[in-house]
Amino acid sequence: MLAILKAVDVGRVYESGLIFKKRYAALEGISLEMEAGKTVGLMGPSGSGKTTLGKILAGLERPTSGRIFFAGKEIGSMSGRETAIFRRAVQMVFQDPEGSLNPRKSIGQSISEVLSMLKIPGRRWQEMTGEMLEKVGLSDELLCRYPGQISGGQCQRVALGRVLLLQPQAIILDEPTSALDISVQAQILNLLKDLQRDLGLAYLLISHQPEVIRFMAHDTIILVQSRTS
Amino acid sequence: MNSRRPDDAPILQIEDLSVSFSTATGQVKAAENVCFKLYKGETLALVGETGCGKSVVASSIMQLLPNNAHIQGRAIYAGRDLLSLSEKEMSRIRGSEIAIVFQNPSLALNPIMRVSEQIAEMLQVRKGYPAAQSLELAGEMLHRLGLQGDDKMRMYPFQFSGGMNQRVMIAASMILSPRIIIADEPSKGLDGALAAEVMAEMARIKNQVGASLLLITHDLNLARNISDRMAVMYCGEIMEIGESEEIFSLPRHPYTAALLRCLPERGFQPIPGPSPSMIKPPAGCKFHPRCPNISEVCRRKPKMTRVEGRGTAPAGSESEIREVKCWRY
Amino acid sequence: MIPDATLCASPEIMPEAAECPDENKRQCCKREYSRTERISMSLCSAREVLRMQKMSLVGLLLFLSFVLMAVFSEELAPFDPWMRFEPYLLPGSEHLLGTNDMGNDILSELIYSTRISLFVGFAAALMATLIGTIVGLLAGYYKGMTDEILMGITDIFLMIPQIPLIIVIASFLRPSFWIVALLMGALWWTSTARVVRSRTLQVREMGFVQASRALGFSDLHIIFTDVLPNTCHVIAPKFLLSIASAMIAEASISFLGLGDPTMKSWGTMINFAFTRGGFINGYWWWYLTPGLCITLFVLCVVLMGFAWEEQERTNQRLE
Amino acid sequence: MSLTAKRASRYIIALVIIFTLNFVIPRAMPGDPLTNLLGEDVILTDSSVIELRSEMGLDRPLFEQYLDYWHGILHLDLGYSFHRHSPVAEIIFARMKWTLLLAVPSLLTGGILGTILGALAGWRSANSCQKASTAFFLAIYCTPPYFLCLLALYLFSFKLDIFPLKGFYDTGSAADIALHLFLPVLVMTLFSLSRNYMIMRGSVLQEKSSLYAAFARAKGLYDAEILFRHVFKNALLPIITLLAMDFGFILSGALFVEIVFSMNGMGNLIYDALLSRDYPVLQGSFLIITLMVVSANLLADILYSRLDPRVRWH
Repeated sequence: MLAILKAVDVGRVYESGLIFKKRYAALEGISLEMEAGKTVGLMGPSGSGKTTLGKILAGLERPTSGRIFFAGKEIGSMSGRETAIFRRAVQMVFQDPEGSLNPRKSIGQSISEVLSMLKIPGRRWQEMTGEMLEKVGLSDELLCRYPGQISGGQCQRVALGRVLLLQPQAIILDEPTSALDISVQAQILNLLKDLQRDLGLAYLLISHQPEVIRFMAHDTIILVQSRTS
Repeated sequence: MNSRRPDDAPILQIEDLSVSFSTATGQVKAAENVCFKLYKGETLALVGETGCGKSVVASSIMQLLPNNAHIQGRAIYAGRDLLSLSEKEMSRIRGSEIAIVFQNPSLALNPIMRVSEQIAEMLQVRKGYPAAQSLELAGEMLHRLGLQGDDKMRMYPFQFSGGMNQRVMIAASMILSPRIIIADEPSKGLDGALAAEVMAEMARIKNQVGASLLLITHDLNLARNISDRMAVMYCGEIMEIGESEEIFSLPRHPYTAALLRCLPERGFQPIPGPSPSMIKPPAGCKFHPRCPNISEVCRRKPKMTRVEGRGTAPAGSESEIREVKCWRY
Repeated sequence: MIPDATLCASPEIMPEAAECPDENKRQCCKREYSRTERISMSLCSAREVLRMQKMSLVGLLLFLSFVLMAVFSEELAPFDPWMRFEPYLLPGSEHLLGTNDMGNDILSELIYSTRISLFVGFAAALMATLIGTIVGLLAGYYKGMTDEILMGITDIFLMIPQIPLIIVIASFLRPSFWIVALLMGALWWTSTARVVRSRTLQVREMGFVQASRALGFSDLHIIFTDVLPNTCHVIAPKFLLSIASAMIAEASISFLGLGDPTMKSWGTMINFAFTRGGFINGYWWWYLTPGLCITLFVLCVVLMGFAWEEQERTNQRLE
Repeated sequence: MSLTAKRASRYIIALVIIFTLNFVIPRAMPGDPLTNLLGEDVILTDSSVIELRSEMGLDRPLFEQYLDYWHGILHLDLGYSFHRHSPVAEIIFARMKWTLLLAVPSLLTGGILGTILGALAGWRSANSCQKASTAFFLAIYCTPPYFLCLLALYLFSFKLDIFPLKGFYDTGSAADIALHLFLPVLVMTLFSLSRNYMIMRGSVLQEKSSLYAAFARAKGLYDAEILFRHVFKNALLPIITLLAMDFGFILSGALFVEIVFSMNGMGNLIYDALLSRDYPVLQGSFLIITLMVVSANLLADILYSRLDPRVRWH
């Protein structure tokens, strides 16, 4: 089966300083494959470049070495249209659930801005919003609230729902539950599993908790501390 | 670990503590009728999820709450009610009798003061020790917590990692040998392994000086590992209190049971329903809207009830007591 | 209610928030109830909030009355400010605040002067805030080279002694309030830029900006709908404080006689009183009243600005 | 590039730009550059105009003029005032001591008292005594400095007749000078105090809610100890640069105070130059004030990096 997203020997080096450059390798030689309906678990101590790898796979950062393939095509050699499709198909969900929604926008606004970005006609908004809320297990009375008025778990559900509107094939989950209480963590993890089963999503789950990885992942990658050079 | 003898009187006794805050959105009931006793040398863990009011209990004991808090009840320490002391009297108790370790150590330390000075400060200010001697004692304390070397003494908090700062915080809290240490989410923000290490060191020093530890945490496994007894809070109330091992092996309250089922090793089974509002909490038992075995009686407020424990402590001692706030008992 | 409107840093200042007719949007501290611990450790007491509201209410009422005075000068002033009566009249029933050396009615002069003084203050502050916001947003959002260059320029502008420079430039040009306002606007934006930049630096690292970027929104969309609304609450008090310092500066420059002599502002009134012997002869009604007007107006603007900043501080503690 | 080099380059660039601005202004403004450079009321014959034009280099290319200008600046030559018939630099240096006599003591007392009182006001913001003092300093903060002088003169000289109304000249005895200096220094002190007060109060209010202050309380420190051992320095650090930036504003305030009290300092020099459109003096004064403000900023920068370990270790 063809991997949705494939990384081959990916590395990322950061440089600091204007004249005397210090080089810092955040990642070195990582290869992985993400397949539909499968979860790859990514573990490692803090500072080992887990988030950097996630961002590279989501197309938010460029690797300094190695190659990324989306649906068999290298992302560097893609046309503008293909890149847009790739950026839409691979999404990322971040750690801080309360921070992942603009506190000045109501939940409804946060959702409708995505719909308008997708150029979906206004008459279909209500229907699509309703569908999406149902998928992530929220009621529509939330739409008028602001992120500060809902709980961390609900925030994370909304963040997930916004991502789902783009109908992604792969989602990078960067510590999606580590800021949540264990009862909420259990809810979100089960939700993620259900979504994967229903929609055939590929996940890259970044977490520092071995139990979470064990519960979710089909495959596990463990990063070790990178070196400075 | 359990050095407590049955005839010991509690060192700290919290009676009917209720805390509420007036906010723009209404009266927030952060803690309601909280009662517990802390014995000499023991570790009591106050566990619960975010917003259950466990930190509020800790802060109100220390009188560290902002002035929009309304506090009722009593906190008896050495025959005096801490909640009625003046700021000046309380200052003499803080640090030297009861110390608190905050979460977020990198923000809780003064960013522009050397760590050694921050530890030694209280020795100089309160005990009148000369600077050199107090710095030496501070160095010793740091050494005991695993931070050796003169260079470490001269560092500033921004040069330390979170774990190192947590050790500095613990050293600063323990330098006056307090009789009670309150640790407010000491493991938050630290990696799992590091948190365990820091907590083990803390427990060791606590035993050396013979202090009692009130551990506030959301981390059930941490609580299980280092505490003797455990109190489970939900929505401002203590739902169940008893020996830690016993609570883990045989949870009596439906909430405790549900919470334990959420644990990774028990398969991440979520509790149905959303967390309750703190402004308009459910009437009666606060857990009843989410409770699997609800009955009509749950709409009324249950009382703390003693149930049979089967702990390791000798029969008839306080520690054997298991209390549950549920109509089923 | 009025105090809400001045204090709520949240939805009122962003136009698109008016969508939901829900009562939620009117809540000042629109935070989650269950996170009590954080609320408890941080929220200032309800009493304090009330006091702040009272303070800013007083400021707002004063402010509005000055604005009304500026708008309805013709209707409110008892006389034409250029009309000549008997000079040096003490305040009395005919001329409530007396007359000056030309026999102009001081009260009428005062009311008409409100216009120019407020105009200069507002125009300068508006321009300064606009420039400062744009510079701050760009520097903070794009970071790197853009930031270095923009902040370098800001630092240089910060070091120019503004009032002396305005004096020098204005001395070469024909006196005009337009030029004074323009110059002040061009020089006063630096502190706004700094504040907006540092807030933008914070906001851009927040999860929702990252999430927006990941979702594929354009930079422009992110800057205007994500970053700007979340910096508005630091811009607004800064705007009010810029009005205050622009007013003081205008009054100072006019005092030197660099204002337009054919138009009246509070500063020029004091200048005339000072240079035409009103001060030396002890005609206190001539120069004290415009001075008090300046102080009062600046005070009410500053009060509102501080109340707003205080509110912001409370919100920040919650974040 | 090291941080120090970056800072230094910033100051140098700032100075170069401001000095260049000073070169451009008279040449870019409407009117004859010669008039703009000499001053308006200078009456010249046609022959002397041509002579002066070539002497000032106005007939040469701009770039050469610019080099000349820098050559002059580096030799402390700020031009010649035809009004006063003496070099601008000399006039300014003669006047500057009076400005400094007024500004330095009031800036120092205002700075020290302002930060301490402001810190107290921020720390005990609920205390009614502090509220009253905040209201008082807020009112001063909102008043243009020259109006403050007028008020003070009205009160102390007209109504109470304690202090002399008119300025003093450099012939008086020390006691006489002190008597004349008292009121202006008082006003200046209040002015700079109120600004430092408000800035410091805000900073302490911000720091008050910080976690380290809470931890200091939890360690058992008394209220005042927390303020002066922990919060004060932390609150002062970020505003050192702010205070330096405010220095320009306060210095401008001093100019106005001098005008009202008819003191023989830079303020009145600028005022007179303004009335007679004596541009060389105006520009020279602007340059000197700029130099003072920039050096205040530099000083603040150095002080800041000394006091803040986070910068020191960078």
